[in-house]
Amino acid sequence: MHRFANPARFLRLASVIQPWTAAVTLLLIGAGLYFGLLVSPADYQQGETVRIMYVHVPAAWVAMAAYSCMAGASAVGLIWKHPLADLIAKSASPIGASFTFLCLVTGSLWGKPMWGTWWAWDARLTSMLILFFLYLGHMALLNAFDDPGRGMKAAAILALAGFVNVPVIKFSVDWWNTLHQPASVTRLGMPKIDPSMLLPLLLMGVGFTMFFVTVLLLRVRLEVLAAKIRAIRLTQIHGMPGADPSGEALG
Amino acid sequence: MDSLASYFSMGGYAGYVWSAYAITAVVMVALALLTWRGLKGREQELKELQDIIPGRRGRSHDGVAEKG
Amino acid sequence: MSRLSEIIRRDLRLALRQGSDSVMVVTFFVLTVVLFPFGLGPETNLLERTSAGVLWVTALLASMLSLDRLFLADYEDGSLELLALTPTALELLVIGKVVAHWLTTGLPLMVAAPVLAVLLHMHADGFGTLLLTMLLGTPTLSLIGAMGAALVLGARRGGVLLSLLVLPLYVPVLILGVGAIDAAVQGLPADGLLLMLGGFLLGALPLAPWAAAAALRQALE
Amino acid sequence: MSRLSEIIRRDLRLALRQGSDSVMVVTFFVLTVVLFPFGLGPETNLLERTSAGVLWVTALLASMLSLDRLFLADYEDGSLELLALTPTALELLVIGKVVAHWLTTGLPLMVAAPVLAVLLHMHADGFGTLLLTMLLGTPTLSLIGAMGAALVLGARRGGVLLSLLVLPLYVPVLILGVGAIDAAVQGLPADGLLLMLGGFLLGALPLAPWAAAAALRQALE
Amino acid sequence: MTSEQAFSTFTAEGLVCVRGERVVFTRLDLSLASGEAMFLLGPNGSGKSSLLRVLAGLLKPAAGRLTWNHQALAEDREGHAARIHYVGHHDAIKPVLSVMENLRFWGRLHDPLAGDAAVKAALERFGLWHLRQVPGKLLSAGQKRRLNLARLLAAPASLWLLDEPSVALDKASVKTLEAVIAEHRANGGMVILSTHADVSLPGATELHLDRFTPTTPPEFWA
Amino acid sequence: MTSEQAFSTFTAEGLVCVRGERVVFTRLDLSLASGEAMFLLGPNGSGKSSLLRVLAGLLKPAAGRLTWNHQALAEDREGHAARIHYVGHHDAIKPVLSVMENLRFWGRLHDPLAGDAAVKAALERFGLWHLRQVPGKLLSAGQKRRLNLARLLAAPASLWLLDEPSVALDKASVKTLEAVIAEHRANGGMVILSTHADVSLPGATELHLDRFTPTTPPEFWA
Ligand code: HEM
Ligand SMILES: Nc1ncnc2c1ncn2[C@@H]1O[C@H](COP(=O)(O)OP(=O)(O)OP(=O)(O)O)[C@@H](O)[C@H]1O
Ligand SMILES: Nc1ncnc2c1ncn2[C@@H]1O[C@H](COP(=O)(O)OP(=O)(O)OP(=O)(O)O)[C@@H](O)[C@H]1O
Ligand SMILES: [Mg+2]
Ligand SMILES: [Mg+2]
Repeated sequence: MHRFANPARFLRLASVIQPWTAAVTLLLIGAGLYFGLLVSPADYQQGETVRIMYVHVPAAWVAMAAYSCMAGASAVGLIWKHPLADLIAKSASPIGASFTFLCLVTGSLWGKPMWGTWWAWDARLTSMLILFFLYLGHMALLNAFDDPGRGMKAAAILALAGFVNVPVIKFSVDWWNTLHQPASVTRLGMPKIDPSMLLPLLLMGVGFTMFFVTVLLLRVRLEVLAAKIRAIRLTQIHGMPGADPSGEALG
Repeated sequence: MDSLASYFSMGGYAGYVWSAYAITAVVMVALALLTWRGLKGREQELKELQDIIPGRRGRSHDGVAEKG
Repeated sequence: MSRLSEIIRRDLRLALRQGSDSVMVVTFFVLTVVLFPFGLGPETNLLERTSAGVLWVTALLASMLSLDRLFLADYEDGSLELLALTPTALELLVIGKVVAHWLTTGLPLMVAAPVLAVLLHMHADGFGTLLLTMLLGTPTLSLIGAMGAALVLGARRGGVLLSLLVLPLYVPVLILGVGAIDAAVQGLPADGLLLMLGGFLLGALPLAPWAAAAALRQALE
Repeated sequence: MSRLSEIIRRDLRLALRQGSDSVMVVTFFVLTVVLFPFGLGPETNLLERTSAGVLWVTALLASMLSLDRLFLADYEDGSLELLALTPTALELLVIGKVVAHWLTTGLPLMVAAPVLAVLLHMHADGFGTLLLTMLLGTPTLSLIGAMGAALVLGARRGGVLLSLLVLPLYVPVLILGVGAIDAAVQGLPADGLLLMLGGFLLGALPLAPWAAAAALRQALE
Repeated sequence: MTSEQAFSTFTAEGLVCVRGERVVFTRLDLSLASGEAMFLLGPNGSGKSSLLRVLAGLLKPAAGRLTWNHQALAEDREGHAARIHYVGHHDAIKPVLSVMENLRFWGRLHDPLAGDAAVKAALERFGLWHLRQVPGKLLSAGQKRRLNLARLLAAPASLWLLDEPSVALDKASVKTLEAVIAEHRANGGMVILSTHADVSLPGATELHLDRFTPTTPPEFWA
Repeated sequence: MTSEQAFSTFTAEGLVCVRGERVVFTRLDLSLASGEAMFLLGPNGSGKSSLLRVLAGLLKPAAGRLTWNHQALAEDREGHAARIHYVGHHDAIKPVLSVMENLRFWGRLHDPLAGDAAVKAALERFGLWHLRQVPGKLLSAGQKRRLNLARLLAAPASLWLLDEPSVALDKASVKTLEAVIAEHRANGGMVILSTHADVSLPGATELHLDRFTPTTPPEFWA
């Protein structure tokens, strides 16, 4: 029965490191914006539109990282029944969905001037769209059951089964020749990208990741509190004689 | 002045570049704000609940832990 | 193994006797495709150009519509818990049900497709590819669908949720299927697309039964 | 009368809570229409010419798909016999269920139709007529459908039977609806076709509830 | 909520019931007056449920007639429906509606003027008041049955037709049911009840369905 | 068909069951050996059905462990399934399949080698042989239940978990059920059975579920 095993310790830990992650996030993104928008040159091929890269690519990274985090947490939750893992998985999906959305939108905004079309059924684009729907399905499934525990488990299974999509996104450009840019930063060996562009890209990448961590911690705290509130409501309803069962907790 | 205007025009692609940055900013700020507000709301709710039930304040942690 | 065949035979028998949704689905498929000329008017050119799309979209919908009852009937009448209590891996039972589902939906769709393609004036070069895409694509639809159907068992708004979960995963099959047929009609090579369809099937084959069985176990709690 | 509103309210509540098939149907409608551009390719001209047909065929199917559960859920859990035992004409109850069905399928279809018409690049002149045909046509679909659903209750092969019974009766609505829109787009008068659609509705209004109630009584024996 | 009712009688004469092309019982007579109760007994398949459905007007008898206060019921289906409560094998509980919503619907449908007070009293009587917010699907078997029985009190009706009402009930709930039936009879109501278990209804008559089975074997598919 | 079985024991230690985020029972122990029987008793909602589902392996307990011959069952779900028969509230009868087809399917699924002889014997034992061609939907409530119970004999299993098995059965069928259980126990089988009715199992122990309810009220929503 290690359900909610030591939420107090987690809450303490989270509130200690949170200010630091928040500060680092602001710093990195600020620097990234400075270098990306002001210092770095325009691309000789893509012109100024290359600046979209500094939000597009980090958003894509975080979208995939968030999904991996969610799948990992789901596995832990399913196998070891660790309650905190369930809550992490639950907290990760709205953040991941937001970044997937950003990646899709900024990609489209980049695609119109570069490829002349907002959208194409290219392998990477399609798999990214599916990632977005997986996030949506995850969130919908979580909330679709009267028993929150059931929703958590069903969503965990979906998250694990959907994980195959992540390597497909990552390697789709290598496996099929498509419209989309092949990997130039995140490949084995040296990145083949100019340092003046690499710097803001990396700054923004780490900054977005720290942003993810910060918001994730906040959301997990929120979920822990929500679970506590539910538990108190339940004991109120059936444990305390005379308490009026408001029924809200039964949802 | 001219260079500033040409900077903002982004080589003719201003609409694309700036809207990409704007959407990103809006989504990230909204995400952070909503989460923050949700957290504060829950904290408030929990405090009210524990205030209603005298004597539960100390017990609420193990109450959660034992509940399963 | 013999348990697998027992399940398949029972599900087939049920489908035949009560004309379960899966049989309805083929009727649905045929009727929809027949309705299209009514809706679009009988212009050969228009029909021909839309034929691959209409066939695949309808096949997709037909397959999806039969899903929400795939496990639901067994769940509601208590059969599912007994199935889960037979001394076999639940994954095997899921495979049995998927095979039965494919036999009652995918296979008839495949049989009906060429006939309907004639009705829609599809170009003769597309027929072989149409059949191939159906052969590779429809089992994937059944597999993914079984996973979705198991996940939403007992959920509120199961139906909507099911389509939300399953349709996005169906989209690649649709795109590859239509793409391959269009390529064949235009005399281009369709092998790459067909290979990808096959890859999809191979991926879904182990994954979907595992996920479905895990979800069913949760649903029975 | 207040019994009628009780039934309508209950069915609406059920539809909202469990996202019964009727809610799914709208999702289905939207998703299908959205899938079509994927299937057909995004050529404006092709889409425009097929838009009225696609919209009406899909609306028809959407409405039909929600039918087989219209009475089935109540039949299986024993609610239908209790409904038949309330001190009111069963016909009234049927009307209540039809109204609820229309509110949860027909009405949302009507609301979604113009949006989807934009997506399919329908000519602006067709919009008003599209709405009018939907307004006149969808209640007829619900009425005819209720009759079919009641007839097949308890019958073997309910699903197939249902579509075989209902679709032929739907075809006139389809043809009139598409015809009226096409006429409007081409600048021709559509009044005659619309009048016929209205006539259809007036005919179904007394006939369908009576037939459905009679069929339900049989099913409960 | 059941108020004093005028004295009434309910009779059936020469009922014949055919199901699935088989005669279940023939020439069955029964009669009941205000305040009386009757047990339907007999082995499985002897036609207890079928008889109750005939009496409720759900199933048309192949022959015979039903009367209420000596007036034939044949055509007045709705009038009859207003007088009866039927509790069958199915619980008619919607899984997504709460206990309260489930019961309120049936109460209002039976009697649009009935207020929430009757619903509340019914739930309290059957020990379900504290569960009123719980969705139907989370109920245990006995809780579902109690909710189904609560319909009896949510709107008044003279004749109760109960098909194995004590199934899944714990002993305390069976006692409640017996008390509720006794009150109903004291108010001039009638009860016809099929059962295999021991339910005590003082002064109730018994009807053995197997006596009306045609030809020899007790079950027809022989 | 049940042959002589080796002596076995089945135990549960410290079981805790949580449903819908609510603790139904805590720290429940039980143990059973070959030939023994146990009644689960308690009011509606006290967790009898939940306990049977835990014992069957359908529901994972929040804590505690199950053992068979002192070996933990936790992971060996399929091995456990081969040893048990579970009869729940639902009858799992397909309306369009005949009685014979329904039973044969479950028999074969449980034991692919079981022949039709066992199915036939089971049907005869529960008085359903003459109904073998009848589709499930034409059965009366008691006949359905008997068909569900016939699964017990259609394929052998050591441990029977029966959730209110006597519901809807007539008195003669209850006697049959009692005899069948007695034979099963004589052959070294075990039975755990929940009931509100009187079923006589000589020498059976009793487990009162309401004693394991945490906090005060017997129903959790109270
Ligand atoms: C909606 C359309 C688009 C989507 C869904 C999309 C998706 C992605 C994803 C998921 C990544 C991360 C890949 C990885 O880390 O390996 C990525 C990276 C990238 N994308 Fe896009 N993209 C889109 C449009 C575009 C366009 C139009 C361009 C430029 C013409 C572009 C250029 C890039 C570049 C340069 C990278 C970095 C590759 C690397 O260095 O690894 N993308 N995109
Ligand atoms: N699927 C479920 N999800 C959540 N809670 C449930 C579920 N089923 C039952 N419960 C709750 O669990 C408790 C125990 O239910 P259970 O069905 O085990 O009782 P029982 O002892 O079998 O009662 P009965 O005698 O009425 O059959 C009840 O309070 C019930 O409301
Ligand atoms: N829907 C039906 N159609 C045709 N025959 C039916 C139907 N339902 C029941 N029967 C048959 O009618 C006969 C009487 O059934 P009925 O349900 O009235 O029995 P019962 O006395 O209520 O039995 P039980 O004690 O098992 O509930 C049975 O032989 C049964 O097979
Ligand atoms: Mg009966
Ligand atoms: Mg129970």
